[in-house]
Amino acid sequence: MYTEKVMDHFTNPRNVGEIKNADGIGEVGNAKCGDIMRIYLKVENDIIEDVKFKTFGCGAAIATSSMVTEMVKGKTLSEALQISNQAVAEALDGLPPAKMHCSNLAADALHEAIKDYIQKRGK
Amino acid sequence: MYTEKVMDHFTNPRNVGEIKNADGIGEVGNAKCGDIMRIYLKVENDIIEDVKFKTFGCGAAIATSSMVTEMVKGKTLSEALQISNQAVAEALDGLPPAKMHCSNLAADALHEAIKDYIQKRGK
Amino acid sequence: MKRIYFDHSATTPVDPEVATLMLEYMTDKFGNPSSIHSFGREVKKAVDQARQSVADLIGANPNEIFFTSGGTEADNLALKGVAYANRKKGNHIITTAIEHHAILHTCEYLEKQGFSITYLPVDENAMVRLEDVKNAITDQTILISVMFANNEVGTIQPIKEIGQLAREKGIYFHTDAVQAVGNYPIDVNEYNVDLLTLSAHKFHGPKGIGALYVRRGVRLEAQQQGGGQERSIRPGTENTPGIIGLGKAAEIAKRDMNTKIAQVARLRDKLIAGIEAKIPHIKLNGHRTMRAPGNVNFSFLYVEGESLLLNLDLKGIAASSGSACTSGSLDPSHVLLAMGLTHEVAHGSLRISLGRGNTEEEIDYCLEVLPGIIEKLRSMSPLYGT
Amino acid sequence: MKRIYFDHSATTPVDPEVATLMLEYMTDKFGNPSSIHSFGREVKKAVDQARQSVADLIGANPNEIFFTSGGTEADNLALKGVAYANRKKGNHIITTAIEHHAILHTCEYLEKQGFSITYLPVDENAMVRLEDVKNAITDQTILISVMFANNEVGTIQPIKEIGQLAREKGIYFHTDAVQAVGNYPIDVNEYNVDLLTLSAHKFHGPKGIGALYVRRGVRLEAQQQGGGQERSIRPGTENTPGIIGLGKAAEIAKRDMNTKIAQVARLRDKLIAGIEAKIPHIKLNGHRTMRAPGNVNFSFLYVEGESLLLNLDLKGIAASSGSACTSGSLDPSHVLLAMGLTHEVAHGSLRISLGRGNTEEEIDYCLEVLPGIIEKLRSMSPLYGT
Ligand SMILES: Cc1ncc(COP(=O)(O)O)c(C=O)c1O
Ligand SMILES: Cc1ncc(COP(=O)(O)O)c(C=O)c1O
Ligand code: FES
Ligand code: FES
Repeated sequence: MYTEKVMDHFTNPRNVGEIKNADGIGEVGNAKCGDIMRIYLKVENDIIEDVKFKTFGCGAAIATSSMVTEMVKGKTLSEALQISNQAVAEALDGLPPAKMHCSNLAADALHEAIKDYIQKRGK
Repeated sequence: MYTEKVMDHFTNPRNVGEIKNADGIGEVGNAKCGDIMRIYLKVENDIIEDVKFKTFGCGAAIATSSMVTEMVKGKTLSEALQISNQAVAEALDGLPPAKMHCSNLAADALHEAIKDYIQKRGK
Repeated sequence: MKRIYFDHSATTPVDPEVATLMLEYMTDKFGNPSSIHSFGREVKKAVDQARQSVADLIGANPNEIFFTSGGTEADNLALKGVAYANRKKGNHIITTAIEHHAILHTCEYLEKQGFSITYLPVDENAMVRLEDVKNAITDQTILISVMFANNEVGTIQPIKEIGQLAREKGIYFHTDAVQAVGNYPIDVNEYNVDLLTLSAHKFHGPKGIGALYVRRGVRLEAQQQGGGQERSIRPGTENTPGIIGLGKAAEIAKRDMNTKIAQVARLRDKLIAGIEAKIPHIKLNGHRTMRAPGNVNFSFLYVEGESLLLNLDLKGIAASSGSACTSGSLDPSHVLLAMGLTHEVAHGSLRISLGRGNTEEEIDYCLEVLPGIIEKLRSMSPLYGT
Repeated sequence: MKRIYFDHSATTPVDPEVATLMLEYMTDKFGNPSSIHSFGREVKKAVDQARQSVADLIGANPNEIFFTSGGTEADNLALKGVAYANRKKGNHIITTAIEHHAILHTCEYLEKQGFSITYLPVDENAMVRLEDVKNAITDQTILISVMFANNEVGTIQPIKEIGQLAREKGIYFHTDAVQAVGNYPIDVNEYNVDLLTLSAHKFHGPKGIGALYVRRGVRLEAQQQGGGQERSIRPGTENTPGIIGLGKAAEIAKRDMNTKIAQVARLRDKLIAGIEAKIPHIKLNGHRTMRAPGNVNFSFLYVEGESLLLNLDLKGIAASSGSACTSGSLDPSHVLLAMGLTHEVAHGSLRISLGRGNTEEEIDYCLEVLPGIIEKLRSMSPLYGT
C-alpha cells in the first residue's frame, strides 16, 4: 500500500527528536484521526540550519514528517514556505488516497514552526 | 433421489402395453403436472388375470404404474380396491417428498379401471 | 461407464489451472485483503489483478466491477439497487417473461414493494420484440432488464438495440448475462449496457462468486450492510479464492473465446442436424441462428422430460429439461410456455448444453442412444398414436 | 524471513484437508446439486453431509442450517429477515454498541426503514449488563441480537442468560457467533439461541461461505430471490465447494475443540503475562477471564496503532489494530470507545489473535521484539513525556 520511499522514511525516519531552545516550534493535530506532529527549527540568517520532528501517527504521518525535514534543511525560510503538502507526498512517490490528508500535517507543521519563529523574532 | 426399487421399476417397467378388448380401462391425468396414466385390465371370475399400463410421466409415475400392476396381478377385485397410493409408494421403499403426489396416479388409475369394468359388466 | 457431461448451462467444471490457483490462495496466501500486513497485501494485489481481468473480459473499467456471491445476488443487487436508489424518478421496470427466476422472483418482490413491472412477451423463438420494449416505456420507467442469452433455449436477445433505446430515453439498462459472459464476446460499451450480471461457475470458474458491472455514474443502493468492502456496495470479507478464481477464468475465457465458440458451435450444429435427421415428431426450441454456441433444446412429443433425463443418465449422459416433473414446481418451464408451447410439448423438452470439453465422439454416442430412448418412452406413452 | 501469523480473528488459513476436499468438488465432482443426473446427485449428497456436520458443531438440526455467502450476509438475513417477517408484532430491536459492522450498519439501515433500535452500552470490559437488556425490552421488541465473542477485545457475553430472558419474554434471540463457532464450544439449545451466525473462514474453512442457524418455527423473510435453493430462504446456485469445505472444517473443529482451546489459551496467557511484565504504560482491553481463547488486545499509550503494525510487519509479525489510521474511517474502533477508552488510548491498540498453528517460539519472538518497537515509537511521540 505504501511506496518504497514511504517505507524507507517510515523505517528510518530522518531527524527525529527535539531541538533544545528551538527558534521555532510548530505543532498541528489532525482532528480527524487524532494524530499530532511537532516540528522544531533552528534558523540562522533566514536559513534553516537544523530541523527535527516528533510525530504520533500512522506510517504516512511519520514518513511525511521525515521527508519534510529532509526537504527543508539548508533551505531559506521563503523557500521552505513554498513547500506544499502535495510536494511532500510527491517526494514520497505518492500516498494511498485514504492517507492523503496525513500529508497535510507535515507541510502545515513546518509552516507553523516558521510562523512561530517569525513571531518570536518580531518581539 | 429415487430408491433402488423405483429405479428398478423405472428401468425395467413391468407390464407395459395395452390389452386388446380390455375388460376395464382406467385413465387419470395429473392436472398438476400434466401427466397421464392408463391402466388396462383383463378380469376373470373377479380376479385380475392380466394388467397393463401406459404412462406419460416422470420416473416416479412410471415406477408406480409398474409397481401397481405387479401388486394386483392375480388379486381379486376387492383386494385390488384396497391398494392405496400410500401402499404403492411404500412398496417402492418410498418416493421423494416432491413426488408423493405422483404415486396417487397409480392407485387411482387402477381403481378407475376396476370401476370401468364394473360399469361395463353392469350393462 | 464413461460419463458425458452435457449440462454446461447448469454449471461447468472448474478449470484445473483456476482450481490450482485457488488452492494457493486458500492454504498459503490466505490473508484478509483488508489487513495491512504482508499476508493481507499479497492477497489484495491478487484481488486487484482479478478485478482487472474481469473488467477486461467485458470491456469495463476495474472500478465498475463489484464482486458478489454469484449471479443470483448480482441480479438482486442490480434490480433492487437501482429501484430503491431511483424511486424518486419513477417506479416502473421493464423486463421479459423469459428471465431467470433470479430476475423474475426479484421483480415479483419489488411489485410487493410498490413497483410496477412490465413482463414483455416473446415470439415463438423466445425473442423479445424491440417494438414491445418501445411501447412499454413510460415516463415512470427507471430500468429495463433483458437477459443476454436465455438459459433454457439459448436465444440471444437484441441487446445492443435495446440498450440504445434505453440510453436515448435516459433509462438504465441491465442485462443478466450469466449464460453469455465467458462463452460469448461481450463489450459493455458496444452493447450499451449500464449494468451486467455475470457468474463464474458458468465458464469454468468456481461456484459462489459472480460480479455486477455497474457503469460509472449509475445510482445504486447497497443491499447488504457491513464492513466497507467492495466500496460498501457489497460488504463482507472478500471471497478471495473465489475472486481470484473468477479472474483467472475470465483471463482464460478471453484468451480462448474464438476457438472455443467455433468448436462448441460446430458440435451443437452437428447434434441438432443429427437429431432432426433421426427422430420424428420433434421441435427445436429457440432461435435457429441467434443462439448460444452450446445450446441445444428440443421438445420430443409424447415424451416426458424427467423420464428422458433418467434414461439418458442411465446411459451416462447428463442433460437437463424444462419439464414440470424435474423442476419440482407444478408447471413446466415458464420460458417454453412464454414461447407458446403447450404444456404437453413443453413437458417433453430436453436441453443439452455443450462446453469446451465435449467431443465429436460424445455427440455421436448421444445420437446413437437417444433415438432408442425416445422410442422406448413413446411406446409407453398413452399419448402416442399406436 | 519467517512470517508469523497473529491475526486469526481477521481470517485463518484453510485446513489442507479442507482445501483438498474442495479441490475435488471443483474439478471432478463439479455438478449442480439441483440437477437430477449423477453429476448432480453425488454433490447433493455431499452438501447434505456438510449440513449435518455444521448442525452437529452447534447442536442443531440440519434443516435449521441455511448456507450464506458468509457472516455478513447471515447477519443481514437474521436482522432484516426477522424484522420484516415480524413487523406486525413490533418494530423494536435490541443490540449492543460493540457489534460488528455487519450488525451495526444493518441496524442503521433498519432505522431508516422505520425500526427503532436500542444499542446497549457495555462496561469497561466490553461486557453487556443483563440488567440493561431487561430494561430495554418493550412490548414492541421483536428481536435481541448480541454477539457471542467480540472480534476486537474477545469478551464473551452472557449469552445463555440473555437467551433465557428473551425466551421468557417471547422475543427472538440472535447471536453473531462468527468469532466463536469452531473456536469455542457452542450449543444452540444450551445457550437458548434462536438464530446464530457463523462464518467458515474464522475456523480454517474457506472464505465466502457461512451459515445462519434458524430455530424451527422462527419467522424469517428471505432477503434474496431466485431459484428455490436453501428452501427459498437463500436462493442462488449453491457454493458447493464452499459448503463442503465448511462442513469438513466444522467436523475438524468439533473433533479438536478441547485440545485446541487449551493450547491456544495457554499461549494467550503467556503472551499477556509477558507483555504486562515487559512493557509499561499499557492497558489490557477486554475481560480478563471471559475472553476468547485466542484474543490478546492491549493499548500501548503514546503509540499509534498503524505504525505499530507496520513495525511488527517489518519483523515478520502480522497483527491488527483498532486505530483510526488503520480502519480508513476517521474514528478509532467503536468497540474501544464504547468501553470508555479515550481517542488517544484507543489509537494505540494492538490485537494479536492466536490460532492452532501458533507456537511457543512465536510468542517468545514477539515478546522479544515488541518492547523495542514500542520504545522506538514512544521516543518519536510528542505525547510521551521526555
Ligand atoms: C440466466 C441466469 N441468470 C442467473 C442465474 C443465477 O446465477 P447463480 O447460479 O450464479 O446464482 C443463472 C444460473 O443459474 C442463469 O442461467
Ligand atoms: C463478529 C463478526 N461478525 C461478522 C463478521 C463478518 O463475517 P464475514 O467476514 O464472513 O462476512 C465478522 C468478521 O469479519 C466478525 O468478526
Ligand atoms: S408425474 Fe409429474 S412429478 Fe411425477
Ligand atoms: S495520521 Fe491517521 S491516517 Fe495518517
